[in-house]
Parts: sequence; structure tokens; C-alpha cells
Amino acid sequence: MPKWTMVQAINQALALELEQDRRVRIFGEDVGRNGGVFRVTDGLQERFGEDRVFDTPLAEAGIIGVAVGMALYGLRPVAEIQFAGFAHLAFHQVAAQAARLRYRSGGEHHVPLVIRAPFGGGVRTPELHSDSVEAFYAHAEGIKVVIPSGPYEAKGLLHAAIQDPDPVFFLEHMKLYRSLREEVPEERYTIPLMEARVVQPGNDLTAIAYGALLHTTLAAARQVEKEDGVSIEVIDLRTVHPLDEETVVASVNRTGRALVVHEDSRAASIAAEVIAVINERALYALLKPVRRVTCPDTPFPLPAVEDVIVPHQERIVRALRETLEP
Amino acid sequence: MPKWTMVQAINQALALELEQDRRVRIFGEDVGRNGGVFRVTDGLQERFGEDRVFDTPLAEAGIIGVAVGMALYGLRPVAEIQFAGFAHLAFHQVAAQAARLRYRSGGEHHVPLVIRAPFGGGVRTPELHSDSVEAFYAHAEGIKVVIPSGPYEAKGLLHAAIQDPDPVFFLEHMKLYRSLREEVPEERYTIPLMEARVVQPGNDLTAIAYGALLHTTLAAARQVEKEDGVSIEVIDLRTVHPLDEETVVASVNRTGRALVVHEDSRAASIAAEVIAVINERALYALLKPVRRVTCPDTPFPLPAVEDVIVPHQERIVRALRETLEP
Amino acid sequence: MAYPFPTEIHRVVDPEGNLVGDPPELSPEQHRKLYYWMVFGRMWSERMVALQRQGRMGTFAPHVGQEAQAGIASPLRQDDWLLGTYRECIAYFVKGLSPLAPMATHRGYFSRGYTRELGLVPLQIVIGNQMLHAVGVAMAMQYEGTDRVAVGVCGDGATSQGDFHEALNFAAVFQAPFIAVVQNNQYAISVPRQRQAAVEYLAYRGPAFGIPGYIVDGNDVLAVHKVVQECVERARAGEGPSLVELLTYRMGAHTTADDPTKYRSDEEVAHWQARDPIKRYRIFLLRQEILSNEEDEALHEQATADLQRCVEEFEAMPPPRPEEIFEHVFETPPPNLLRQRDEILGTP
Amino acid sequence: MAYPFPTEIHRVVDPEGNLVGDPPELSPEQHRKLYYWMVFGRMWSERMVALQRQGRMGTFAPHVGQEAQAGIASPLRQDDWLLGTYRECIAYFVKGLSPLAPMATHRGYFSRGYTRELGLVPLQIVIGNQMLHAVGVAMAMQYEGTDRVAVGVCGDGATSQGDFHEALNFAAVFQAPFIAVVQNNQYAISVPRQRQAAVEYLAYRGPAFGIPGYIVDGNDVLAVHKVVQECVERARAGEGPSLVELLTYRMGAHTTADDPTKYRSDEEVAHWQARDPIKRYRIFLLRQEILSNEEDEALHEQATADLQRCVEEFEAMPPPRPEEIFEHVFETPPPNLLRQRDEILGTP
Ligand SMILES: Cc1ncc(C[n+]2csc(CCOP(=O)(O)OP(=O)(O)O)c2C)c(N)n1
Ligand SMILES: Cc1ncc(C[n+]2csc(CCOP(=O)(O)OP(=O)(O)O)c2C)c(N)n1
Ligand SMILES: [Mg+2]
Ligand SMILES: [Mg+2]
Repeated sequence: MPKWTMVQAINQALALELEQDRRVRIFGEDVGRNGGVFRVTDGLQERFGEDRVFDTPLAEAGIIGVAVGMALYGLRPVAEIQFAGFAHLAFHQVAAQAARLRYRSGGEHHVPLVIRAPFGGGVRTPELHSDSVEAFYAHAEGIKVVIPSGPYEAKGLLHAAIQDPDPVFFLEHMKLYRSLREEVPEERYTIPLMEARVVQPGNDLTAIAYGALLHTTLAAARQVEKEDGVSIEVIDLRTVHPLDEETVVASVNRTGRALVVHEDSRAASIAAEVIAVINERALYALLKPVRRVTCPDTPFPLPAVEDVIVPHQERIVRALRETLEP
Repeated sequence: MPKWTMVQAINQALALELEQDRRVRIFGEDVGRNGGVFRVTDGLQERFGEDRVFDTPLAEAGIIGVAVGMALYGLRPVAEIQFAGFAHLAFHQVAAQAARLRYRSGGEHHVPLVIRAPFGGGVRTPELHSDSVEAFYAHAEGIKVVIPSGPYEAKGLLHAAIQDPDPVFFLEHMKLYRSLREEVPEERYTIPLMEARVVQPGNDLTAIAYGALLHTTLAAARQVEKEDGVSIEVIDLRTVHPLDEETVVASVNRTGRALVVHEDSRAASIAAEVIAVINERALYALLKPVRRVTCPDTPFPLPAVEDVIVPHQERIVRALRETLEP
Repeated sequence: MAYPFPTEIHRVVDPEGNLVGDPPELSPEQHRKLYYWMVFGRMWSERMVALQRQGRMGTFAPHVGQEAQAGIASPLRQDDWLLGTYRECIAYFVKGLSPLAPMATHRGYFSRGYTRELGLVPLQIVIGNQMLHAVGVAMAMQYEGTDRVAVGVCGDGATSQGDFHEALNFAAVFQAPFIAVVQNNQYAISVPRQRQAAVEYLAYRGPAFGIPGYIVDGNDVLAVHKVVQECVERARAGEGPSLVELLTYRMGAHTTADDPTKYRSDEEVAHWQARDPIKRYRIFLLRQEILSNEEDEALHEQATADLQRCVEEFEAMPPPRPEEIFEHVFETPPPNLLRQRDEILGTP
Repeated sequence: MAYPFPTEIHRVVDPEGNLVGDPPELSPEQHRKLYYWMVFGRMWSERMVALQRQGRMGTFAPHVGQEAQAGIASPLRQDDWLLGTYRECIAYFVKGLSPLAPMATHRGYFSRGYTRELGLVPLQIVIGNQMLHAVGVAMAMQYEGTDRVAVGVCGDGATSQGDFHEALNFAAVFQAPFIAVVQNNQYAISVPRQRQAAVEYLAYRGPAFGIPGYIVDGNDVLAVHKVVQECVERARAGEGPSLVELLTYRMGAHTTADDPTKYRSDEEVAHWQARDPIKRYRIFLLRQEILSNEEDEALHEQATADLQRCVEEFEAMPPPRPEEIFEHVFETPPPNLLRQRDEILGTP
């Protein structure tokens, strides 16, 4: 099997979708001729033509708005927002339109739309480029929010997202684009949405993460396992909304301790939701408070200090140890 | 002291601000000639002139965008969004601009802007008119979110919001506009932002709410107190972000049980955040899981069934009793 | 392509019912159908207001005075799409929508009946958003190689929204088979058109994006039909989008929650009263002998009876089950949503 | 007021340096200042790219080829405001900004130095948003009865955004003392102007909102100054907003992360190379004897020295303290933010 970066895996998934389903069209800013500012759509316009893969005017509400129209009509649009923070300009088209057309029409219409967007710190981008946006869309209700943690996951989840009859916000952490390679089957395969993955089993604590920080969390967990002789279960949420509560609850009920890690700020975040669910469904098992290791309640930290503020291994290790204290 | 509705109290607060500070200007859709679709700005244009109180074109991003400019220049704009759900169209101007100009400029600029908007169920409005939006702006970071629970609170909090050097989203529950009257001083007074209020003290459970549901929660608490012989502390959050953690934590540490009630949907909501905070800072005191009594993770319920879905007294009573079980 | 600002106000029948332009080619049948929906539409609107007053209907936006909107939909085929707002019910009826559907919508039920087969999407509430959807539909039609068109309709207030302009621009750049129709009824709730825009005609926006603009007497259903028809033909032929501004007036309140005397003068209302779209069309139809007085009476009786049946069916319509709230968020409700359902509604 | 679509392309000095229009009234001093900032600006941009390559600077958007933007700011007083993007650094310098400020910005430090006293706001990153802020500033100036003006600058890509149009409309409706300037450098990253808009000139957008539109040779700093000056005077006199389109070209990459050979031809680049704004102005200045060859050399040396000092100061600039992240969210950090600070940075 080839060893691919996440950029390659996503590119390949998009190519397969374009190949097998004429309803799929890919568009956004710079996705055509330029192949995307991260080269995620590289070569697709050349191979499939301008009808299938095309550049749009610079207007995020426009991109999502026309994508909603195409999806209503019966196509399977895959719209790219160049950086997730710029989807703010289309917030109404996502939250009030894409996410609720099935609902308001009592199931008569649906919006099979995938919005892809990069995000994430560690790449020293100008402001708003790095922002995590998952909590906004989780709270919008009616759209699934998916965040892959690597190449293999990205491909399988993206196929599932494009095949899903409802809108999916597919968020790609920039730091993962080229930083790791994985064996990825060339053929189409899907990873079901709304199912978390137990990345490594363990008995003493449940560490819950997603996206790039899954790897930092794993590294921290292994360090603590090795140094302190404990065993830590690590869960990759994959779909951050709707949550796979079962996997989380079953694990915490067994381990009695939990930690949630993400890059997003903390107020009314995915971590808050996970903790609320643990409280509701696993409280009696809890031996210690569930810690949140997240960015603080500030705008995304300035590039010059993001390494200090964005959760790093040492901070996760510290939180793990505190949570593991008797 | 006069007995005022919340509409009157807000109208009066706005009039006082216009009177005493020439930097204050009020604008939005239909706020001028028409006095607002809920008559909240009734008579203000007549009294203070078109320069101070004026109608704008129908464009939410435009309204907030120009308000940001005015605030940067040194005015104190009070912009109305006709219904909070329509602020989605200005999400970028709020979350990426108003909320972060102080931050990105390292404190050199600030945006003393108040956005007022009605929201809330029970009034059978067309869709999106009733939507709760507080969690979106709580998570935006850099803007305070204030939700008064009645006329007296509304006036004092609005004065504080207009005087605040940073942006405030001031959300007015439509059901409260005319449904209760309270004694409200005619002169200017402020209620500090970011301070919750213990509405009634109690020992056996802490019920946390805000806005219109504070009253339903109070009624439910009193019913259970009377029928079951318990004592329930009720807290009005008032500012839902940033949270007054101290008041909540101190109370739960004392009572050992808590319930959070709001109309907003539950995923990544204010209730999730409150529970996360309780988990972090009062877990060892907790005798039972903290329940959330909220709308479900769906778009705001259809008017025809909202009475069944929006938290009502019976449902809160049920949740209180479950949480009070030994 | 550079289009000039439009100057002509397209008109076929003047307010007194005189023919002042070439009428579109319509069979007597088609004329009567148009006229029927205008008559029915007015009755329906008045009945909706009455139902609202009786507490049997939610907030409703009457369209009396704007019945010439029928001409927006009359040039369309069933496989064309029409995306409008709460103010476009008559156009939706002409397109095939059952009047029961918007009754359900306004009662706070699900908006069912606005189907893909009819080329309809539920009435838009968020001002301006639907214009982009209509462009997306048009781009899909173009992509599939059909000769279908998509029409997006909005009010004068909506022309201040960013989405309106992004829609015009996308349509122009992609030469989509899209027709933007602005029902300029002079007000956005209380805000007069002069406060929405500093130009005299909203149709000016078209040429700025490379789209021809048309100004139409929006109380003249034949002018509306004729101009929209022309735009539809251009779009079908692959000649791109158009923008049509209809100059009209809502005779009543913005919605049942509004008091228009707060912001409009009696003279202004009287001015437009004299330009009634139904009266004018009726005179034309009688003069052209497309309709006799007796037929007119019969048609009114028919409309009355149809409306009565409609109201009866509406009253018999079952309200949505609370469970449905949980069923239409996603195709398959996730487990946590079902758990929330059981918690709120009681375990089934 | 109805304005026609503009047709004339304003030009004062042609690409060969010949005078082809009436030059604006500028003292030799003013000419030399304009020229200095263009020369300095180019050097600064090239140095920024070099610093980025050395890993001492974040992503940077070079403005080489667009130095005539100096003429956007030269007609302004200090109490006027200018709100632009990452591409408007030279205009900001002319307005009074220290070149250190955008160096800090691009290194990922706080954007300090863009002060109210200078009428500046940090460079906008979110395409188009600043146009509304500029209108808001202009509305505030008008409200306070000053004769100040606010200028909003954006790129050709930004003209596709809803906010751009909402800004034009608000400015027109309120007759705000606002000047919208579009630096049309033909591309939004890889997307050519023809894909942004189906019209030949973006200046057409103005008249559609009741705003006069101007098309300007954007590589001719005197034409830029002259047209913006005219608009500023109209705005000061209470005659409302204007829209100015500058036809220009960025000679380099969109940013240090971009490879323009993927989407532009060598011929196209060569075509614009021959229209260099600095070369052209230099010939004019020499011919008009506003500048001698020796003075030009001295000026270049001065710019080189100034830049060197700048870079040294930049290198000495202390990075932000991590604590500052928590200090500038609100004027007074709330207790829970301080708790988060202590948790993340370790209790102080
Ligand atoms: C985005 C948004 N903002 C505000 C409203 C509230 N609102 C409903 S109708 C209306 C006026 C619409 O005016 P216009 O577009 O002229 O249409 P008309 O009602 O006159 O047909 C407003 C402000 C809304 N529904 N959506
Ligand atoms: C709202 C938004 N969308 C996308 C981007 C990413 N982006 C940065 S610059 C740019 C192109 C801007 O083009 P233009 O307006 O012509 O300005 P130029 O860079 O050519 O000066 C894009 C798409 C952004 N910064 N903001
Ligand atoms: Mg209108
Ligand atoms: Mg450009």
C-alpha cells in the first residue's frame, strides 16, 4: 500500500468521488487552476475538467449559498472554504440554511453538501487562519462536524461524508497535511460518521482528543504510561458532533478518569460537551474531575506565542498526572 | 417607583444613555420611525432626532460592520439586530472583528459596541426568529453575552453594557418583553456585568438559569420546595459569558446538587460549560449528575410543538426531583 | 458584455386598463388561469389575516396589491425552479403549490409540499439568502445540460443584503440560467425604498455585474409575464441571467404584527389603490372579451368555493407530532438525539 | 443622483514617463516624499520576503508593482482615516505608520502602532470586512460635524464579497465621507479578475449604488493622487462617497506561500513590467527637474539606510509575553481567564 500524506489521501478521495459520481463537483477559491493553496485539489481540474472542479469568486456566503442550491437540486457539491475561520462569512448559509432545510421541509428536502476547510495552529498563519470552528457548527444543529486525525482516517471519513445525505463540515488540521504518512488503500473505503475510535485501549484513564492533538495526546499518554506504569485509553472522536457518547461513556465508566484535549478555546466547546455527557452518564464512576486541556478563552493565540498556549505534550502530561493522582 | 415592562425599562435606559452621552447612537432595521418591531425604541427618534436614532438598510453585516467602525472612531453605537438569529449574517463582523480588535491591536483599539437583539420561544414566531444564539457568541471569545431576566435587571445591565469599553451582545427574551412588570428606578443605575445573582438562597440543590426560563425555574423550584419540603438555591447567570464561576461553584459546593436550565439547544452550550466548570471545581461535592433541561439538539422546535419541547415547569420539576433523589 | 442602465418602465396595460404595449402571447385559458390565481390569491391572503386574527394562524405577511406576481411564475415550466419568500405565495400557487402548504407553514407546521418535482423550496424567511440558492440551482441545471431555469424572488429590502449581490455576481460569472426578480413594494417593513438605496431603480444593480436590468410596472401582470418570459427565453438559450425589478406596493400591513399607518400616508396608499393589479387586468380581459362579466362572477364563485375547501382541509390538518422534531434533523437520527427525545417526551 | 458608468481611464503620466494629463498640484517636497515611499516601499517589500525566507518573518504579501498606492494616502490629512489590507503597507507608511508595525504584525506579534491618532486600524486579513468599518468611521466623522474622510481600500477579489456592496450601499444612503479604493491587481491569489466579475471594470459597481466610479491607471501615482484628491474634496464638502478602481498588477507572488507561475504567463508579467510605477514616476520627476540624478541616488541611499535601521530595530523588538494573550481580550480580564492563564503558564 502506498504511504500517503493527508493531502494526498484527501486528493485521492476527491478523485475517486469525481470518478464514480457525476453529481460530485468541487469548487471554492483557488481550488481549480491552482490546485488549492495547500495543493489538496492539485491536478483535479486538469483531470476532470472545469465543469467538475472550478474556481469561484471570492465570496464565502456565495460559495456555500450556491452549494446549498446545487445540493437541493440533486448534486453532491464539495465546497472548499480556504481557511475555516472564513466560513464565518457564510455562517448564515450553513447554520440557517444548509443545516435546517431537511428540518423545515419536514424531510422533503435535504442538503447533501460537504464543506471542507483547513484550520489549526502550529503553522504560524496570519490571524483567523488557524482558528478552530467546530463548536460553532456543533451547536448549529443539523450539520455533522468531522475532524480526521490522519491520512487513513481522512480518506475513509471523507468518502463517508460525501456519501452522507446531510451536510457535513469536514475540518482538516493544517499541521496534519504533510507531517505524517500512513498506508492508505487506493480503493474507496468508508469510515462511518458518528463513531469514535479507541486508538489504544487502557484501564486507568480515558484521554479524549481529535485532529492533530490526538497525536500529542497519544505521545503524552505513552510517556505517562512508560514513566508511571499506568495504562491510558485514548479515544479519537472523529465526528465531534453528534458525539458518539457510547464509546466515551463506556470507557470512562471503566477507567473512572478522563481528560479532554483540543485546540479550540474552552467556553461552550466540544470539551465542555464531552464533560457534560460524562457527568450525565458516568458521574458515579468518576474518581477525579475531568480536565480540559484546550486553548484559553481568548482569540487564537498570536503566532509568536502559540507554542506556549496551544496544548503541548508537557501540558497534557501534567494534566494526565494530576488526573491520575489518587 | 413606576411599574414597568421590560420594553419600557429598555426604552428608558436607551433614552437616558442618549441624553447623557452624545457618543451614543442607536440604529438598525425599523428602530427609527417605527420605533422597533417590538416598540423598544418607541419615541426615541422623535425625541432625539434622526442623527441619534436611525433606520438602516436591511443588512445585518452592514449594521454591525459600520457599528464597529463607529466604535473604533470613538462613538458608542447601540446596534439592534431585529431578531438574534439574523445576526448569523453578521457573524464574521462580530466574531472576527468586534470581538478581536482589542486583542489584535494589543490593546491599542477597542470596540465599545452593544448589539441588542430579541430572541426566544413561546411567541410563535416564524423560524429563526426564536433561536437562542448565546453559545455561538460565548464561544467567539472577546465579546460578553448578557441576558436579562426582567425589567429591573434589563435596565441596570443595559446601562452597564453601554458603558463597557468592550463589545456586549445583549439578548432580550421576547416573552419577557411585556409579560411581567417590575418596579424600576427612573434614574440611571448599573448592574455589574459578569456577576451572577442568587435569586433565592437554598441548601439542597442549585438551579442555574437565565432569561425567561429563570422564572419557569423559580416556579418549578418553589413547587418542589413546597411539595417536597426541600430548599433550592436559584441562580440567574445574567452574563452567560464570561461566566461568574465563583457564584456557581460556591453554591454547588454547598448544595451538592445542580441543574442547569436554558432554552438553547444542548450540544456545546452554556449548560455544557456550566457543567464543565462544576466538574472542574465542585466535583467532589456532587451527589448526583448535573441535569441539563434544555431544548434538544435540533433546530428550534416548530411553533406548533414548541410548548412540548421548550423546557416547561413540569419538566424542570421532574428533573429537580430526579436530582434530589438520594 | 456591458449593459446600460435601464430607463424604460415596461408596461402593457395602464392603470385604467388601456392597452399601452404589445401583450404577451397567452391563450384565453392562460389568461383566465393567471386572473384566477390573482383573484384567489387576494381572497386567500385576506382569509389568512382573518384566521390569524382568530388565533388559528401564526404571523402572516399579506400580499394584497402584489397579485401581479402571478406573472413571475406563469412563464415557467414545471421543471423550472422558483425560490421566493413569504411574500410570493401567489407565484408559488401558479407554479403548482397547494395553498395548504403555506397555510401549514404559517401555522408553524412543517413546510411540506414545496417539492423538487414542483421546483419549489419552502418560503424563505431569512431575507436575501434564497437568491444564492436559486443561482446554485441554476448552475446545477446548466451543469446537467438542461434548458431549465431558476428564478429567485426577493423584496426591495433584500437588495441591501450582501447575499443579493453575491448571487448576481455568481450568476453573471457563470452565466447561469437565473432570473432575479425584485418585488419592490416600496417598503421593508417601515423602511422606505429611499432609505434602502440611493438610486432610483434597484434594477441598476444588474448592469454593474454584467446582467441586463429591467424595470417593470409590477402591478401589470402582463408586463410582468412578458418581461420574465423574455428573460426565461434568454436563459434557456444559454444567454445568461437577468434582473427584473417590479414596481409595486403592498396595500396592507407588512405582517399581521405590523401597523403601517405609523410610517405611510393615506395619500400614498390611495395613489396605489388606484393602480390595483386585479382591477386593471379585469378591465383588460373584459375589453378584450377574454372574459365576460358572467364568467368573472363564476370565477369568483369558484375561487370562493376553492378557498372554503382549502380552509376546511386546513382545519382538518393534523398538527406535527412532537416526535417529528427529532426525525428530520438528519436522515437517521443519531442515538443521542433519540435519547433526548425519550427524555423530553417520556420513554415511548 | 444618477451617475453614468465611467469610461475614461485617468492617467497623468504614461508608462514611458510622458505627461499625458494635468498633474496634480504638488510641491517638489511632496513629490519627493511620494517618490521616497515608493522607493522605500519596494525595498521594504523585498526585504520582508528575504526575512521570510530566512525564517525571521511569517507569511508576507509583497506589493512590488503596486507602489503607486502611495497616492491613495497622499491626499489625506492625519485626522483622516485609512483602512486597508496586508497589501496596503505603502499607503499606510505615507499615512504615518512606522514600517516596524507591519513587521511586527507579520512576525505574529500584536499589531501595535496603527493608532487612532494616525487614523489607522491594523491591516485587515478578512477580505472585504474593512470596507464597512471605513464607512462606519466616515459616518462617525459626519455625525461629529468634522470635514474628515475615511478611505477603505481592498483588492479586486474583495469586490465579490457581500460586505463590499453593503459598504457601498450604506455609504451612498448616508452620503458618508467615504472613498472606496479597489487595488485591482488582476488576481485574487490565482483567480483572475475575469473570474471575479463579468464586467470589464469594477468601478461600475459605484453608479449602481448612486456613487460615482473612477477608473485610474493604478501604476501612475499622480493619477492616483489626483483622483483620490478629487474624491476627498467632494467628501469633505459633504458631497458623498466615491469608488476608485486602480488598474495595477502585483509583480511578485500573492504571498511568500504562493507560486504565481502556476497561473500567470511570462508575457503577462512582462507586459506589466514595462508599466513599472516607480520607473515611470522617476522619469517624470527627472524631466520636470523636481529631482536630479544625484538627488535620486541620495534618496535611494537614504531609503537603504532607513530600511537597515528598521530591520535592526525589528530584530531587537521583544516578542510578546505569553501573558499578554490574556490581557487584551477585555479591558479587565475576568477571573476565569486569569485562572486559565495561571493554569497554562504556571501560577505566577
Ligand atoms: C436577514 C433578515 N433580517 C431581518 C428580517 C426581519 N424582516 C422580515 S421581513 C423584513 C423586511 C423585508 O423587506 P423586503 O425585502 O422589501 O420584502 P417585503 O417584506 O417588503 O416583501 C425584515 C426586516 C429577516 N426576516 N431576515
Ligand atoms: C474572507 C476571506 N476569504 C479568503 C481569504 C484568503 N485569501 C487571502 S488573500 C486572498 C485573495 C485576495 O484577493 P484580492 O482581494 O484581489 O487582494 P490581493 O491579495 O490581490 O491584493 C484570499 C482568497 C481571506 N483572507 N479572507
Ligand atoms: Mg419590500
Ligand atoms: Mg487582487
